[in-house]
Amino acid sequence: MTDAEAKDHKTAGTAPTAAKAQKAAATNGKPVIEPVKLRRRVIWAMIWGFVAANAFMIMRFFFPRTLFEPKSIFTVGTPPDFGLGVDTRFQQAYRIWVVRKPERLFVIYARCTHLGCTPDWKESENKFKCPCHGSGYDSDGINFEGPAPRPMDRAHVELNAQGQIVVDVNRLYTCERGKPCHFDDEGAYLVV
Amino acid sequence: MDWHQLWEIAAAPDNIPIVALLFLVPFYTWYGLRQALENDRLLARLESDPQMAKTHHRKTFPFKPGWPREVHVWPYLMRIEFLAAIIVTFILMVWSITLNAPLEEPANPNLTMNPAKAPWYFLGLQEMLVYFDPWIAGVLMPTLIIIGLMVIPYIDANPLGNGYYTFRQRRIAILSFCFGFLGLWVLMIIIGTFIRGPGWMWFWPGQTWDHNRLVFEVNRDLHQTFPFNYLVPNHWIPVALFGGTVLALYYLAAGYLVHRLMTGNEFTRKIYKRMSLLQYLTIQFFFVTMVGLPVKIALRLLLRIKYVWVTPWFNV
Amino acid sequence: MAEENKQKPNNQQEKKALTALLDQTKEQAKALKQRAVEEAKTYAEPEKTQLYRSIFRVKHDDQPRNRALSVLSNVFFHLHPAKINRDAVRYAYTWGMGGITFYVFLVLTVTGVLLMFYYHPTKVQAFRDILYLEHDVPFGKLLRNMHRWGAHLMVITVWLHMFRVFLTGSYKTPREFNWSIGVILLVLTLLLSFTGYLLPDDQLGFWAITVGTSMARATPLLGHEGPFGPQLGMTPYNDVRFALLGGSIVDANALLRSYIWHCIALPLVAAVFMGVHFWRVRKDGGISGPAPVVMESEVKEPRPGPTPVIMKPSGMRES
Amino acid sequence: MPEEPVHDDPIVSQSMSGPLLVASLLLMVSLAWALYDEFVGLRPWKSYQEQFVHLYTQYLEKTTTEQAAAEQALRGSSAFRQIEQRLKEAEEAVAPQVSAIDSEVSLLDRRIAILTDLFATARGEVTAVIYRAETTSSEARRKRLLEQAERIKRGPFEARLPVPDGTLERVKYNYDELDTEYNRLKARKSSLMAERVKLLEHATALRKERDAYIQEHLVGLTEQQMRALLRKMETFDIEIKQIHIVQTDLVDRCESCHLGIREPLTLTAADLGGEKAFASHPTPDLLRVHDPERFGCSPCHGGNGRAVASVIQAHGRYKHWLWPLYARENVQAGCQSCHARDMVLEHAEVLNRGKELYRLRGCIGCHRFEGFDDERERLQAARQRIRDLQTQKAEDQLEIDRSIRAGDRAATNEEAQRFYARAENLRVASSGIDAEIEQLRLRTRDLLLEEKVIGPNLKEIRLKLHRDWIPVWITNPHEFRSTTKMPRFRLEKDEVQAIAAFLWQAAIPGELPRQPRGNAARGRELVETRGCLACHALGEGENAVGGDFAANLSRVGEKANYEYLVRWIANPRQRTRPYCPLEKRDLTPEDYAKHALPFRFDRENAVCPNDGEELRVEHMTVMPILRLTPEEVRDIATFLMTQRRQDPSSYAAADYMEDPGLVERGKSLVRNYGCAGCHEIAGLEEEGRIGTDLTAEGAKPIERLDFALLTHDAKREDWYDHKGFFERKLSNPAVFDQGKVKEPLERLRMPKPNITPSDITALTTFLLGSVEPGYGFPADYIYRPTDRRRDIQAGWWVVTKYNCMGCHQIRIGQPSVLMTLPAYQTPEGKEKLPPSLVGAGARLNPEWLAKFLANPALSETDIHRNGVRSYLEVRMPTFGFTVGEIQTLVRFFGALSAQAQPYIPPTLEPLTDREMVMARQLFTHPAAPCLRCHATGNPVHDRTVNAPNFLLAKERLKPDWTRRWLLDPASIMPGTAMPSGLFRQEGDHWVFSGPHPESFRGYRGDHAELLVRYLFQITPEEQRRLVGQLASAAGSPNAPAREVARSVVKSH
Repeated sequence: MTDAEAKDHKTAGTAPTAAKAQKAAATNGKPVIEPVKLRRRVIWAMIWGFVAANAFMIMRFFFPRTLFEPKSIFTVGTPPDFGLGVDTRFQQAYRIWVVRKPERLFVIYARCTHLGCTPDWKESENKFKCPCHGSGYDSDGINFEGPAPRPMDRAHVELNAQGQIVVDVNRLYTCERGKPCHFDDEGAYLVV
Repeated sequence: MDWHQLWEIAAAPDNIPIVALLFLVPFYTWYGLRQALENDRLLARLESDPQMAKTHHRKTFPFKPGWPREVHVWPYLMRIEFLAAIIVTFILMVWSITLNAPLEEPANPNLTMNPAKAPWYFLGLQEMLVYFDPWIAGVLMPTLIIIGLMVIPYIDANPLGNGYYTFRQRRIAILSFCFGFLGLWVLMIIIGTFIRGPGWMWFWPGQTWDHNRLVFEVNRDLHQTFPFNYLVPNHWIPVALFGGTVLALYYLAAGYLVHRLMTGNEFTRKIYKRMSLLQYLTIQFFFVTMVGLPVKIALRLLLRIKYVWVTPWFNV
Repeated sequence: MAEENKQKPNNQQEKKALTALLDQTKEQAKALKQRAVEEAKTYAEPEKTQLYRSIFRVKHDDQPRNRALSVLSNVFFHLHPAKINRDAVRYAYTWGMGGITFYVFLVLTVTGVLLMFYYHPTKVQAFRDILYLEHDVPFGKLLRNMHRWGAHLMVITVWLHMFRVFLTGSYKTPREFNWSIGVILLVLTLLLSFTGYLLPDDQLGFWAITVGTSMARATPLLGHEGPFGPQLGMTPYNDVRFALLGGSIVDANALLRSYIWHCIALPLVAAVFMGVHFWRVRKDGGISGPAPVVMESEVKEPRPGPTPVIMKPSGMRES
Repeated sequence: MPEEPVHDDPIVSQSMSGPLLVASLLLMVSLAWALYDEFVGLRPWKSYQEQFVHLYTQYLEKTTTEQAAAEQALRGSSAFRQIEQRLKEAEEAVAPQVSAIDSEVSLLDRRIAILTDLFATARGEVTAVIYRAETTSSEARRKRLLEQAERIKRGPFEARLPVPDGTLERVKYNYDELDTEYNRLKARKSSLMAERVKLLEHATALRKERDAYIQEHLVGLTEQQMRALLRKMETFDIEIKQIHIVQTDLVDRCESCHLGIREPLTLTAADLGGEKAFASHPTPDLLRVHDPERFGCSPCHGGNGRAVASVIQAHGRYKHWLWPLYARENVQAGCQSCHARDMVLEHAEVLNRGKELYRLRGCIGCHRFEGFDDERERLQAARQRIRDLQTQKAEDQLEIDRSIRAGDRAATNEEAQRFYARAENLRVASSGIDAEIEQLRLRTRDLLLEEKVIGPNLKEIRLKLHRDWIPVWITNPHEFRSTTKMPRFRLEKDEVQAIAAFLWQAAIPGELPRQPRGNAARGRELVETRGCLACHALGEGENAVGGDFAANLSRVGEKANYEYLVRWIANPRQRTRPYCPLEKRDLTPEDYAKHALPFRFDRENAVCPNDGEELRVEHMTVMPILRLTPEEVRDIATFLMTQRRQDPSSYAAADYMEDPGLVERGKSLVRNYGCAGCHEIAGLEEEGRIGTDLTAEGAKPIERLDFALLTHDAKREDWYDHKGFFERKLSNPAVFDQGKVKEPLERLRMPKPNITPSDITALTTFLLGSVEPGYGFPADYIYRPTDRRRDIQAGWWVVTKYNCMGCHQIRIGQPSVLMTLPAYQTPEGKEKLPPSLVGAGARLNPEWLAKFLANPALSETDIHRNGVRSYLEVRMPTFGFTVGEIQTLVRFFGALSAQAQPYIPPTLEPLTDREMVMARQLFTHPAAPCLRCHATGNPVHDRTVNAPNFLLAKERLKPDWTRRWLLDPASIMPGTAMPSGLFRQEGDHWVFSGPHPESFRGYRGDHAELLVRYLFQITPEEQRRLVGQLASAAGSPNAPAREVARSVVKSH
């Protein structure tokens, strides 16, 4: 007897008919069981379906539709707000530095490429210094000392219709040694 | 007739269970009693016909010789439980989809809800607050109810009706339980939900729940009511004594009636004989106390009597 | 090998040996394939596999023995006996209320645990968390509703269960004690529902709890408004209500306390008592009926003299 | 164990798959339902967003093409071409150098990249070794390590660096060389970059100019910007859009559906397929001030910011949400909840109107409202303070004596000294107290004057009114005068009689001296020209002309007494008797006689002879003194007496008003209905307000608003909310007595206010927004202005109190009442209008302004005219402001035009003789003879002028403003008679546009400057002389002058 049939018995007893009764008589009283297979399969399918659906619901339950975390896309004012050099205004709020070079403006994502600490901007030495393992970056965020493997990543920047700078720290531009450098990609900087 | 009001109450999400109760309780009462009466009829037949009594399988359910007296739990019971589970789940889902669990204004201690009602299953007790001091309604009664329920098996000396529905063999037991469960518990809840409006005032169904409604009620203590106000000097000692006596009298009188009930016919006497003294007294106490509630309620609602027994420390 | 043969293409013997070798390997491959196929066939009947047996231990066909075993050997099912009174499966007798209550309790546990993932029992957040559940959390609303309505449903089913048990006199010997446990479970159910009431921290819950707990003020001796309470030095700050609320008013502490009671303390206690309840059901001889009716005439005379309740169950047929 | 089941056993043989199948089918259904609810049913915003993306994209595509076309046109324009051309040239000019730099830089970059690696590694190795050296303990080891470091440093470090020709050169460095080289290259690079920028400076500037050109000349967004928006739509993801303000934990998801609100272009419902929800915010300026990222939406608009399950939920329009979305017509209520202290608020006309009404219609008479007319409260506070100080002073005095005595008795000298010193200090302290008390006294005096009430003083009705008319009026004021502020009380006939009787008999008895009649026709003319109509109106209903700030003057003749009118018009503040707050009664001549004092009381003599308390010596009315001549006064009064429909004698005689028996009842009624809230009534002067305080009415729990028997109707008809309550209460206060059985005195006392539906909306808006701070929004959002803005706030209260806007324009675009009158619509009429005060703060010297406000005649003797614009018929009245009010106003005007406080006038160096001559020529230049239009104080001449006298300039004006005025008056005061374009710019300075007189040859100075300096030191003699010349140089008055000026402008 197959597994399926065994299951069938759990859900429903036998469904006798006159014919069955005779047959039973014929085969020395032993009942021949002919369950309504399709119906039972359907039922089980539905039950397991329901359970599966519930599993899915519970999974989904753990991913709320909104969060109250700081935004990863935000505006930081207009280009004229930034003088030449490194601007640390938004380090606290968004963990970025806005760097204004003579001809372009870009945003460095303040995360050391070594182990992800947040470096500090040392105005006097004109460099970023990582407190964790002493990686040093120049004002462009290019590493020149310490264990950092590559320059600090840069965040995506663009101007919106109101002319404000929109930063997106979800889209980072890297410049790894030996790999093509993305710092000059469209969106990695703004021309000012 | 203010149908809108009625609908408002009935449709309030938190009252749905009570509405359900309105249908479920009567149904199951009927369902159970029907079984009981069938069994009683069977019993009657058996008693009238000793021959049958010997052979009969003594159930109202059909039985043929050769049929197994016991069946496998798997699948015969399992499948029913399974079915039940599915149906309950279905009911619960539909209920939850169609009706939202209530969520009102953020809690605000400075703004009292009117009426402020306890969860529905405690409304019986809240209703009791009208007739009794909080320490009775809120503390003593629940305790007594719990204890009372717990001792039932130990005070019910009737060996019959164990494991089958019957009315004839357990008249007193069933009646008194129904009195307690249906009359004092479920009914009170229904009153608390549908009848008690703003200010915990009594609104007949279909009466508009008016926050500004004014009613005139003067509740006097028993000893102040005519003619006692002449008899009882207005000092706490005589007052307390008077109330105490009245209460004592009630217990005696009611106790006597209960006794008559318990020794009403020869069957009950038989059971009475089986009782130990302790059992007897416990039954008396709980029975009389239980009956005391409607008495007090009646006194309050009909005769506007506030307290029977007034002492400086507590009132009854 | 192949390489060798490349190096010396013109050597005959080598060739032969090689072909032989090739055939041999072919043979082996075929054999392997055969074996694989056969083994694969056996998986058509998973219940024969070692894995399956290790899990289910018994073969499930409807041999009476196995039917019994399938119940006995399953941790979830073995609450039941292997066999029961043929008529006990009739809804007309049990109303199924006990089972349903238990099932609803399980549902409540699951939904409750899930809700705990989003709920903070603090004055600031509680209410917002409910809004969050209702508007942002997928299925949050559904879960919350199921939990709430489930709680109400449970109260109802518990009552009906009690009602049934009384009507069938199932509390009688030998099930007296289990009835008492049942009563305790009833109380626990009410308390569970009651403590949950406050958690959304809205007007409804707040005032329900205020009204509910204010009765505790009047506890004799222990409440500051109860008889002899004041005489015993009870104030709003040291009486039983204070112990319940953790304050003289329903506030942050009350919220936290009812949370703990609702989510941890009471469920644990209830679970323990349920365990006992079910266990006793089995030990007291399964569910009470439907038993054959007994005629008055068949009631045995008790032995003369009073029969103390505590010692011997009063006049029950020893059969 | 019985074996196989028998087959006719129902239990064993029944199949249960049927029920199971049905049950599980149902289960499936419920499951499907649940899923639907989760993903569609409860998430309406999804469909909204899909719809928006679709519609908005369509819209953008349409408009983008249009914009593109417009932009192309611009790019085609010659101006743009020019710039582009210049840009191109500029770039080409420096192209070679730039490319050279670029190539070098790129080379440098590659070199640096390589060296960086090399250097970094080397440096790492060295520093590591040195560190070990530093930290090691054994000297030898240390030495060894240092040597090792040296060895490493010695290198050699090899690198293959690219060179310009593209090949690689092999270079060897030791550590230090490497270091220097590395740094050299970096330095070189940065210098090059700097150079590059320098080279391109000009080009960059041009590029900016070019882009700017498009921005300026293109209406709306550029094509590029539009494309950006379109891109946004392409990458739009459907999700809950929320504003979350962390500090206050505010969450608003409104923009999940209202997606167009903050779009940079203005979207109307029509643009987006008629979907209102998508339209952009009607007043973007407001969003600029209240950035949604900081304020969210719900703090202003109400609603449940977190809810997104359905529109009703989100708008909070359900039973259990306390802060529902404000209705469209009441939307400005949101402003009130933070700006309660602003009497006048930009963008909030409805709210402003509401507040105005609250005061004007006398709501304030019964209902206290924080900040409204709180003079009395402040008065009491001040008095209390005075009392406290006095007691303290007394104690000090005792202490002083005690210490002196102690000092006398002291054993040692030092001790004595100590005691005396102590006494000394106390004396100083108490003298300080005296100073404070003095200040407070002055303040109380001012407050007594500042406190005003809406209604007239009823102590004088016997002098003022026709007796039989009074009951008619009380019964139903609206019937007699449809526009009156007086509300209609629900009074029984007998109540009316009692009240009338009480008032009549409580009033001051007596007669006023007879006055001769005047000329009614002239009176009418005066009323129409002197500016009475800024507050009062003539004519009824449709043909009413004038303002609604004060009473409508038609039918005055039916009630008033001529003599009283004369007195009133001459000086409305004049009381018959002074009121003593301490004795709570009016003083009679006897009181003065007792102390052998003349019965004289005015601002100078405002002290009670009996107890030295500050007296109330003026009527509590805001009506000012118009400084009319006695004749004028009589003319006006006579005219007003003609304003009647029927003869006073036609009123039914009301002799019962003389019946003393009614007085007591009348008094209690008057008290009951709170008449004293708006009127001064004998014996009830100190009555408090009888109504509820409405400061936080909008936040009252709905349960506490008394809907009485209407509660259930309200719930059913869905107006069971604050809005519904206010609106019904205002339109008919009695409504909530409906069906109640009450004694007349128990009925709701609120009278029926005389207001239109739009007024009701305004008041409702005002009340809805009146909530205690922090109700429904974070408390720290409340507007707490600092100095300048606070001055403006404070100023508006005074300005509205005295209805300055009746005559003057103060906010840009706000018409004064006079401006709306027919008489002032013609060009000539416009010239007769009082000056606009927009920018007055920039124009006027504060000290002078203060002086002017105190006495607009600017003279003690010659007072029947305007101090500045004597040529205007409208008269700037004397409001009798208190010092406090004047300060407030001066600061207000200063703040309005962002002037620095306090004002320090710049010093203008005096003119040299040469400059004097030139300036005079300029001043009298035939092309623009200033004195043609400007007054000189010479009556003959002044009859023809329409501009102020220069002699005032020195004191009155601010030089910098004057200069700007000379350069371009039209831009400061559009439509002014002063001609523009008198000067034209030449390089960095301005020169006269007309033909230059001889003397100017070779003068490099600024002509306007010169003229200003002249004007600020012109003397009367000078002016007189010049006028003489002007007169001789015959020429008809101003019209030609203006012609000349115009011609000049044209020639320019």
